[in-house]
Amino acid sequence: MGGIEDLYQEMILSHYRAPRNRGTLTNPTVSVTQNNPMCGDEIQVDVLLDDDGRIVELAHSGQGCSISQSAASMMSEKVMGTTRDEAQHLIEVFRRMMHGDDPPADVDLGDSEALAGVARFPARVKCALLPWMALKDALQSVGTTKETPHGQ
Amino acid sequence: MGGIEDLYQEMILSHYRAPRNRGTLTNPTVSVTQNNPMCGDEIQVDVLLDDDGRIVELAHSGQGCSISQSAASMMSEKVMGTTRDEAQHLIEVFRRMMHGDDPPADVDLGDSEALAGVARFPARVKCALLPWMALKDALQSVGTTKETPHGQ
Amino acid sequence: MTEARLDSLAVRADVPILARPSASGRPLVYLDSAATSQKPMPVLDAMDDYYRAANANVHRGVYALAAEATERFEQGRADVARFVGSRPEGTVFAKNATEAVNLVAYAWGLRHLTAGDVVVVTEMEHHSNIVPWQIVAGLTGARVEFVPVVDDGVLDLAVLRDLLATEPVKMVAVVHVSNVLGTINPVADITRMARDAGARSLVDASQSVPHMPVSLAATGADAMVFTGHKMLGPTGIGVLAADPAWLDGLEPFLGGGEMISDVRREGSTWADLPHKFEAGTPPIAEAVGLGAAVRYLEGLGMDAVRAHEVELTTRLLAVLGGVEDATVYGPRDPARRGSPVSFSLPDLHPHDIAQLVDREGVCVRAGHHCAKPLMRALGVPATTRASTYVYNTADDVDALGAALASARAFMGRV
Amino acid sequence: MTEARLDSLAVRADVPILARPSASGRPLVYLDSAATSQKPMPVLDAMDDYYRAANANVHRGVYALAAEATERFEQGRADVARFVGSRPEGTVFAKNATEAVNLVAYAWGLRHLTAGDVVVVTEMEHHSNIVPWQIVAGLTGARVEFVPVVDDGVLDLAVLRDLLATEPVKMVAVVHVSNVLGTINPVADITRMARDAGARSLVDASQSVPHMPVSLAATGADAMVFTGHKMLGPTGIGVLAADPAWLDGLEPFLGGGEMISDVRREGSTWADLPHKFEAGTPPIAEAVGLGAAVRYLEGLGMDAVRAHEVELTTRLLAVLGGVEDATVYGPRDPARRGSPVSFSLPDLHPHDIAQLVDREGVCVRAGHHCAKPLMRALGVPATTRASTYVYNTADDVDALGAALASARAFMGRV
Ligand SMILES: Cc1ncc(COP(=O)(O)O)c(C=O)c1O
Ligand SMILES: Cc1ncc(COP(=O)(O)O)c(C=O)c1O
Repeated sequence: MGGIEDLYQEMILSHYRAPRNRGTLTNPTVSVTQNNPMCGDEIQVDVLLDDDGRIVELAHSGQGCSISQSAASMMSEKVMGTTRDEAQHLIEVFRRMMHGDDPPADVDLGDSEALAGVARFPARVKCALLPWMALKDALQSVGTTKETPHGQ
Repeated sequence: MGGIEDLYQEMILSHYRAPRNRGTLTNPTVSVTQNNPMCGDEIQVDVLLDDDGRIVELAHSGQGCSISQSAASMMSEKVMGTTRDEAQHLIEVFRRMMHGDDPPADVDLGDSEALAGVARFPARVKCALLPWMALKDALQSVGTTKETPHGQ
Repeated sequence: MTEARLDSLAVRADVPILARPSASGRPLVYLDSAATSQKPMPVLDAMDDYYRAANANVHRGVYALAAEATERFEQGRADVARFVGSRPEGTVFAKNATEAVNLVAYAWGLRHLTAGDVVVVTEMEHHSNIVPWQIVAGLTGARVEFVPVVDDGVLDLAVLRDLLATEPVKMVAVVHVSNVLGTINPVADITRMARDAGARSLVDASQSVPHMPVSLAATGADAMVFTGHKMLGPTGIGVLAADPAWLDGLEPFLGGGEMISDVRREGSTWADLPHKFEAGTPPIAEAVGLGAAVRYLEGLGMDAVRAHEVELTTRLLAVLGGVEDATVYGPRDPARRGSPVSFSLPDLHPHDIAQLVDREGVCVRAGHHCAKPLMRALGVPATTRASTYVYNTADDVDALGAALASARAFMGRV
Repeated sequence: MTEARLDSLAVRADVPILARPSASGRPLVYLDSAATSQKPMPVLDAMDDYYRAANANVHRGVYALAAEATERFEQGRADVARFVGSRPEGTVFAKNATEAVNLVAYAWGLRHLTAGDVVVVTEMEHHSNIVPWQIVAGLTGARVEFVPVVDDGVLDLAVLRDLLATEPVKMVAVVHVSNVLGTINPVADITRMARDAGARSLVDASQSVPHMPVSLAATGADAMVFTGHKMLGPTGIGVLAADPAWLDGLEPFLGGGEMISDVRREGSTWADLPHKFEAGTPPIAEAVGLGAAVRYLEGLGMDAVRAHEVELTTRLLAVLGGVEDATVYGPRDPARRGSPVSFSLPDLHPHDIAQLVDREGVCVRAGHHCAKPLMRALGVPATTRASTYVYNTADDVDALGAALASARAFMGRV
């Protein structure tokens, strides 16, 4: 087990106290609500994609603990401006990090890397994943209706 | 636990080797089959009652172990000639003996008292009770259609 | 024996896990007995001795070892039956309380509920006393109605009265002590109302049987369920205690070995109670362990167990009352509540509270406590819950207070 | 590691009960492992250590102790899944094999069988793989048909073929190794025939998984069940190993805590596999114990376990072959059979045999072995059954031979 400081790093607490991109969008391309069956927490992630399938706006709302709230805040900063493919790749890297794998050298998860220590607290992994899984759902649901332009 | 000799007394083995009243009746007042769900043994008890509700003939058939077979043989001798009430009393005394109670001083179970040791072998109690429970069923089934004459 | 007080330090000495440090190195302050209890040595020893000296399959073996195994197993049943005043043949072993509710829902409900019938549960039920009814309602066309929670966490019995008067209610299933609010429900009144309206009743006594004197007769219920692991016993065993006359008329639930009288290709007939409802090899060592748990509780005296709980709950409510801005759910009066005490802090999420107090060795539960309809009624996604038992002391309760203060300090507030 | 032989004396040293004298004072000769197995120290220690060091309720606790409990519990699942080549999410803990069959019968059968549909079982099934199907057939209007046993105790597959060709068969449920005859059935062929006819299949591996290498894939079944207590593990736990894709599409069986995603008054949604089928507090310590049992068996090597069994069974058949007038049921060839060996003597009833050999410390089972349809097919009310396991030696088998001789002498025949 890691010490508590691995979990509650200053970076995490600062996002928790002052979350970025918190709220809802008026005209999201897609809006997804995800719940954590273990604790009952719910998060809503609204995403606005441009015609190229690039995330131009993202907002998160709902209730949650410091881990899920800060994860949402950090995620929102990191994925803003990425394409669907890029975002999906980041989601996968983050998911792996939650199972204990270091991110590959060429991928930068930004502030989210502060959450690496969560992997040692299995009960909290679902908290950290909550916003990312909501984003994954959101991107998948648009993906089924519209192909992302690739390499153009 | 009692020693095996408490269980397999010579009296029991002699009834097992040469069972009394084994067979079936051609015109029984009632015939009942009882099975032991634990082992699959089945016994059939045929009873012929006279107009006074007295057991004038009783025969037992079926397959079973030394305990159930000898119990049937001993029972058949003992209850022959008794009234329904007397037989029902004997059934109850025998049942109690199988739960470890000594028969009251004024009741004589005859050879069946050799089965007292079975009480210390819980798995075999059902074997010893099998013919007695069949008789109980038999007497109850006639009792529902015909009152036993009492004290006359 | 009069006014026997519970000596919780003596109990602690019997519970090996409490002598171990927590993960953080601090002494373990276990305040999550509503989720599961810790186990005293006599319980562990009884199970171990069963496996080392008497293990065999029960009920069908002729040899002495099998007779010994059967005797120990059935002694466990006799102990449990004595403890809650049920008859041994009306005391059925299931794998947990949840299966016991499902047993009633399937064995009775599937064949006795028809389209339009109503099963009444309450808003404060554990999922185990909601979902089985929803499933069986789905299969039969019956409906599940909820009695709401009002005021400081009590049931609105006027709604129950209305439902019974106006709807074809066939079953009222109600928790004795809420695992979230701690509320002790007036189950005798409720089961009487049900009976008067021609409905059956089931009492979920999972949080009461471990903590206070409870008898099947006093609840007035047709069926009562509880679970071994919350009452000093092992996992893997729960109990349905019910009126044998009622059970006797029901078709079985699970089919298999032990529960039959005869099996033929064309169909089967059933064993006598309680075996009719115990298909397959039962939880043998677990019944032996649960019997030892019950005898241990009887040794403490259930009045003393309850008095100790009221004492600790009084202190717990006082400690939480001293935490700035804390919301405590459920009745204020310790005499009207069982062991679970749920609370919220406006600035700290339950997950964070549980995580941060764990630093100090304090174990409390955070989440919906398998009571999501209640969470919605309370308007929160989750709460933090502390619950005490026979091995807890006033120091444990105080440790929670101190840990909450330092959790706040850690998260940036003084 | 090649050609590792099983050292049964080393195993005996791990099993404390075998060091105790029997009730008669003689050494215990335990030949009833088909009913339940004895337990080695590593299994008892794993459970004891769980209760003394890591006990908490699983899956929902934030504190470190709960994380440790969850990890040990899920390690048990991972161990079991590895042992039979199932996926962890397709490895569901039930209370015994019987519940696992009922799970499939209720969760699948109740919603997928309709009037006139046929479930095929065999005449050599344990009641646990008959009665659940009869119950669900009774609720749905389906029929249960039996494949007969012929020759020296093998299935008449021509009848199965006929049934599959002419009847609307939706399920074929078959035992892998008969608990009476010992017969090893060609389950891969049978499940293929079922699949080709569009039917589902369930293999009851209660007597095979403990004794020989078995994988879910090799059986070809949609579902396979087995039980902890017959494989060195504790009572109170059984396993359903199944194709997750199939399970995923089924409605749940038992409702309650742990198995939900969300519970609303209007209805509920289900958790992911395997939790969807594990309602309520699972058998936590039991899963820890079963994991240890599986690791113990892996340490012995399942090929070695099987080779040892073939060796002892060969000897057992020889010993019984030497008993005058003895009838031995099931295949003659030890390579075609598992551990259970049933026999009859014309002059001694099985109850008397079991009772009399118990005098010499020998434990064998007498009765219908929860297989009454098979008893009827064999034309006997009961048989005597001896079954060996990893802790048995050739001496144990010989002791049975000697005890049978003295039983006969006692009952008055030389
Ligand atoms: C072949 C077979 N199937 C099923 C079972 C049932 O196992 P359990 O009683 O543990 O459910 C047994 C053992 O009794 C068995 O031998
Ligand atoms: C009130 C109540 N009912 C039912 C249960 C279910 O008990 P189990 O999980 O042992 O089936 C619990 C505990 O989780 C409970 O608190």
